Amino acid sequence: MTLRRRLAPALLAAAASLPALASEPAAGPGAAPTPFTTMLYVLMLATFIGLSVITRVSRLLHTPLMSLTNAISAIAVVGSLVITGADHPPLITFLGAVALFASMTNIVSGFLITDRMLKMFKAQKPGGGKP
Amino acid sequence: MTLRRRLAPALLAAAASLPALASEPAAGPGAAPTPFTTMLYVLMLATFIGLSVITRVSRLLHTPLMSLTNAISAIAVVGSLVITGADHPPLITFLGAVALFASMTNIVSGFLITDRMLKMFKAQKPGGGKP
Amino acid sequence: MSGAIELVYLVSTALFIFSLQWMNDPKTARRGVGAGVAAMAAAIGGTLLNPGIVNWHWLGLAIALGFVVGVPLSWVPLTAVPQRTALSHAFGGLAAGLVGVAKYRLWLTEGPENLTAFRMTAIVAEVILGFLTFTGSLMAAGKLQELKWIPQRPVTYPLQNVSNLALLGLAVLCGIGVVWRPVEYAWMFPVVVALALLFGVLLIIPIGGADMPTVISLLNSYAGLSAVAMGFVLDNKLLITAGALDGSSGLILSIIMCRAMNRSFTNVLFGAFGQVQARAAAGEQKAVKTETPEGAAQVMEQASLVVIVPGYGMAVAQAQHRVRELYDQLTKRGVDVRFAIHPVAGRMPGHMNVLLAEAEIPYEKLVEMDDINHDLPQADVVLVIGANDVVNPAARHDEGSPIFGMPIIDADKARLCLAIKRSMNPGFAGIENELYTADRTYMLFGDAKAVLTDLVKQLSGGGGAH
Amino acid sequence: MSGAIELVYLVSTALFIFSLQWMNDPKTARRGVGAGVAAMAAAIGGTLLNPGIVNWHWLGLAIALGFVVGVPLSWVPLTAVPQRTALSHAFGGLAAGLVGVAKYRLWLTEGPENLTAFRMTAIVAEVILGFLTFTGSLMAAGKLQELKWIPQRPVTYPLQNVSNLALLGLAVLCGIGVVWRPVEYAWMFPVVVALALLFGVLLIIPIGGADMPTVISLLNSYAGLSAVAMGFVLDNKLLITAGALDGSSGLILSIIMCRAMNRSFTNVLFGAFGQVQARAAAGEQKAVKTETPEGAAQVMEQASLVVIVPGYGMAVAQAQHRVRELYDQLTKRGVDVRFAIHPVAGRMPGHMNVLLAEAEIPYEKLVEMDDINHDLPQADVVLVIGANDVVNPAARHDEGSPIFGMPIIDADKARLCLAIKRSMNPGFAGIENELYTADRTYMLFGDAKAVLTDLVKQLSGGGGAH
Ligand SMILES: NC(=O)c1ccc[n+]([C@@H]2O[C@H](COP(=O)([O-])OP(=O)(O)OC[C@H]3O[C@@H](n4cnc5c(N)ncnc54)[C@H](OP(=O)(O)O)[C@@H]3O)[C@@H](O)[C@H]2O)c1
Ligand SMILES: NC(=O)c1ccc[n+]([C@@H]2O[C@H](COP(=O)([O-])OP(=O)(O)OC[C@H]3O[C@@H](n4cnc5c(N)ncnc54)[C@H](OP(=O)(O)O)[C@@H]3O)[C@@H](O)[C@H]2O)c1
Repeated sequence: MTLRRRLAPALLAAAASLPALASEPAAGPGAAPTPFTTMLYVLMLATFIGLSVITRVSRLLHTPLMSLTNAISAIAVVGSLVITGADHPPLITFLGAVALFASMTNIVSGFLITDRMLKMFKAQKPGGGKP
Repeated sequence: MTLRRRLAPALLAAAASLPALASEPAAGPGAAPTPFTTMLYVLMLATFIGLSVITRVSRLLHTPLMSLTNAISAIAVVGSLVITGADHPPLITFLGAVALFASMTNIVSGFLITDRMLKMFKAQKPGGGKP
Repeated sequence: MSGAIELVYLVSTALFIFSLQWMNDPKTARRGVGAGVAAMAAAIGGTLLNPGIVNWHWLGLAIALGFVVGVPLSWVPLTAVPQRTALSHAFGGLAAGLVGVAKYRLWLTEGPENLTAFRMTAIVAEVILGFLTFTGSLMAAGKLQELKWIPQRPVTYPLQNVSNLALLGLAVLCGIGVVWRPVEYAWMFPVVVALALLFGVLLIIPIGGADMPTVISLLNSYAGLSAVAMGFVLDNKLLITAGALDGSSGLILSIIMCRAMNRSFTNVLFGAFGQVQARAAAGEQKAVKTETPEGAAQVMEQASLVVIVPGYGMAVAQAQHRVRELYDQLTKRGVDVRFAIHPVAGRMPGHMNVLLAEAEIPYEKLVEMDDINHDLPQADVVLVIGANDVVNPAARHDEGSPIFGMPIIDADKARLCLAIKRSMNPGFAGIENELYTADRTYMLFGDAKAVLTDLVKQLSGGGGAH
Repeated sequence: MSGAIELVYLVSTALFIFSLQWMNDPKTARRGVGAGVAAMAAAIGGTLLNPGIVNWHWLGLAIALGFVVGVPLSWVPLTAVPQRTALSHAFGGLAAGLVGVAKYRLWLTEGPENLTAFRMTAIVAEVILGFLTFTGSLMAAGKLQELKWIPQRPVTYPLQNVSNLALLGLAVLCGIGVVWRPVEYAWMFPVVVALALLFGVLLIIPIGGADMPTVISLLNSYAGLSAVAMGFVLDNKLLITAGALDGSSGLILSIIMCRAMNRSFTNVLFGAFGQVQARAAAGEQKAVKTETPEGAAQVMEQASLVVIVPGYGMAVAQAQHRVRELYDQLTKRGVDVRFAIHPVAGRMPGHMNVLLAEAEIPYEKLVEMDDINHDLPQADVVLVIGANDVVNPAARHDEGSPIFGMPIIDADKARLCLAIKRSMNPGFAGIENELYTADRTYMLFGDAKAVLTDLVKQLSGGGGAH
């Protein structure tokens, strides 16, 4: 039983703007993929935001910033979930699972260590306790 | 002879992502209008940019800023052009033309006066000439 | 083809963003305008690539007229900038509104199937915002221009705010009606338009003339929002983005103004400010000391640091060039002259900066409030030129005062204070200013321009310059 | 349904942006992490709303494993943070690459009509970026961990850069092949993958161990870009946005580092830095004056302003807690102690800040280079702890020096300079440092931790504290 059959009903409903599955074969042309230019548009706006936000990050926090963005870059998890989760041939699912594992590792360790570092930054308080 | 007939061939080519005409009747569902959420997405990103950019405008230049954004808000010209330019019943065309006139006025006067004001801002130079 | 247009719009968007980014520094600001022009040109050019564009004669006509009216509009004197801005917000609102109406009529007649709930919502939003901006801005422009037949002071009547809001509510209700049944309830559409137009007028009536700048900025962001709505209607990302940029600009400027006046939006919009105080202003006058131009000139000559506090009065009197001459005379004598710029001095944000820049005073000399307040105690002389509320110490200590809590320039902390104004009349806030009756304050009564001319004559005579 | 997912993604995006915005101040930074976590949770949750998700057991397994490995990875000592970051870039790259491969295989077998040129281009970009980030980051992690079997010093051979670029070119060519004929030339796809993996390794080999941080940041932005590419493939705006945020962060950090080292990207990537200089380091040694802990302790006791310049050495010696004790001893005696933080002191941007924060030194005391350089001439004592290049005056005057033009901390301008290091060996740049042979400089040889322990003992003994 192919993916097409199983997903068909769901996809009819999900058509048009379900990003993750929109590109699944079953969706085909019906799902009206976002035009290239629109994605480019989003990319441009996002880059403007990124540059302006990052340049204003406090120099004190550049190391935590590295690990934070590190966790954020694990957004690839979205892709891994779709691949692993959908009903695909074992090989594909396996590849997806490895990717998912890798992304989750980054998310977990990235956020945890960032928070651990940030906990250390303390403002001056009268007689701040010694370690 | 309806708009539909005349524009049909052009629209077939223009389909999918021609924003201005995408919403013209002739385009109908064929033109796959951008999903609501996508526009919302663009709006959100743009707002982030707007807020961060504006807050960093020099206080010296708040008056020119007002007239500049004033010119920028005349972006409505895009809409007016589409309405006026396309082959529509006279009333519509007239409404469009008025809108176009109004927008053009803003664009022209807005940019001109902004530049006029900015020309005045001079840094200190040894013995800067009197008016 | 269509892809090409999209790319042109992409470039245009980027240019708009850069245009605003470059406004963060006077050095790059003019490049910013260039980018803005380029962006707008790209937007127009891209749109004209549409195969659907055929009515070239109409386009040409409207555009030509736009230039004919626009160019002269850009020659207005700087003191009239607020009115001009208001006026063009009116144009902007009109344009947005008309496009909304046109789209609706078009779809109604040629393809009702296009009137989806989403699009109708966007159209209604566009129309309401557009038309209320239109009439509202016209009123604002009128009040700023101080037209006879538009009352300056806030006009209030019982249940005013309630009835206004009721009106808006009605407009929204009808809007919902049209959204729900675009074809059957088509008759409601004109009603919405009419109510929006009316609401715009009523919204402004209760607001005092000097609150207009804040209102203008708000209307500016409305204009932006209506552009966004248009973007949703026409499925156009460029409109959405530019509109958002515009909207945030208006919003932030009005927030800055409210902060600097220590007032809330609601207070500005519904507070009928400057009305009660009008009576308060008619209070008895305390004893005031005056000073002659000669005396004033001498004091300033001997000073080592003179801080000049310009205000709305300087704008009214168009005295900025005289100020420049005074500045030259004093600096020639080695006096350190700085200008204390209050964010809401005058009637627009940054009003004083533009005027003084027009008089070619280097912008390094224009010091922001917080910075100058540090230096003021060391200042030998502070010269207040047609400023009032922004130097009113009551804002610091008098809980009762309507401007209490508004950050001010501490002119009263200087060793000596000279104040140029025509009378003891109050300023925008309509309240007494104890600074003018303080021991260390001496008044120079008269029109700012006249008084400054005397001062300069004294100095140039005394200093033997010219 | 689908709309719901889109809205969840919208919220997630906003949260990611706020998360980075709140990093602009230590006070709000932790809220930033919270927002980041929420954003990621939303992204995952939203995706799981997909009707297409069925393999729950696989998902559960992979996610569980992720936690099992991720949690311990977050316990690494702060000195190992660079390695950890590199390692997880490797994971990120791997994930992106694998998803790309999976999508391609999937479409190839189940629906070749989906392999549009646009999507194929995105896939190829994703795969190349992903896999080169993978191996590249692994190499970087290895060098930073100073693994035996990975050479620290840059390894170079003739035509290295040429051949590397040729390799990349070949990969791109094959990529174009697959894009052009996705089905017929399917065999080229594995070739692309292989070449990308190989290129990642070769790219890092010629780069010195201490240049890794810059490289890591670059790889960080590659990871971001591959996420963007994935977004294009999966038609997912959230991926595009988050990827772009990530990409710009990596880019900006590496630019900051290059500026602070006064070097260009090309120089970092292809300059084989730290190799030539290695020889230069073997120069003859000038006469150096040493100081005893006792002496040093006394001098600092009597000082009124002591500036501490920490460097990589403090990190290696894990001496930050001793530094804290020294700080306490001195402040107890009313000495004003400040820390001079060079942007590239240590081996990561902000490295020193984290270490000193770990030792609970209030961050107001951590002064940026430009600000502290004003105060240094007034400093009675500057104590250099395991820093070298960042205090090397050659950067100011010696055109010949490889670090000429790099902004430095003017330790040589203080009245007296005490320097803690184990030997006269050079630092990362591998060059002599005239500061240590200057008249006003006295060396305290030994491991930073040991020396500081002595100093603290002296002070606490002398001061009678503890
Ligand atoms: N800047 C903004 O964006 C903005 C926006 C909204 C509201 N406002 C309000 O506007 C006010 C601005 O404060 P301000 O101190 O600049 O102005 P002000 O408080 O309105 O005082 C202006 C003073 O100038 C004097 N004056 C008027 N014409 C003159 C002339 N020809 N020659 C000499 N003096 C003249 C007036 O006194 P005489 O009549 O005795 O001469 C008046 O007291 C603040 O209350 C602010 O909240 C500003
Ligand atoms: N921060 C970044 O992001 C980054 C990135 C790339 C490159 N870099 C480079 O890294 C360098 C950082 O400069 P830096 O001055 O911080 O470090 P450095 O120039 O590498 O010097 C570190 C010094 O610490 C001493 N040291 C090492 N271990 C020690 C220990 N256990 N106890 C005491 N002293 C010890 C070493 O001398 P002994 O061996 O004699 O003890 C060495 O001279 C700069 O050249 C910078 O360009 C930094």
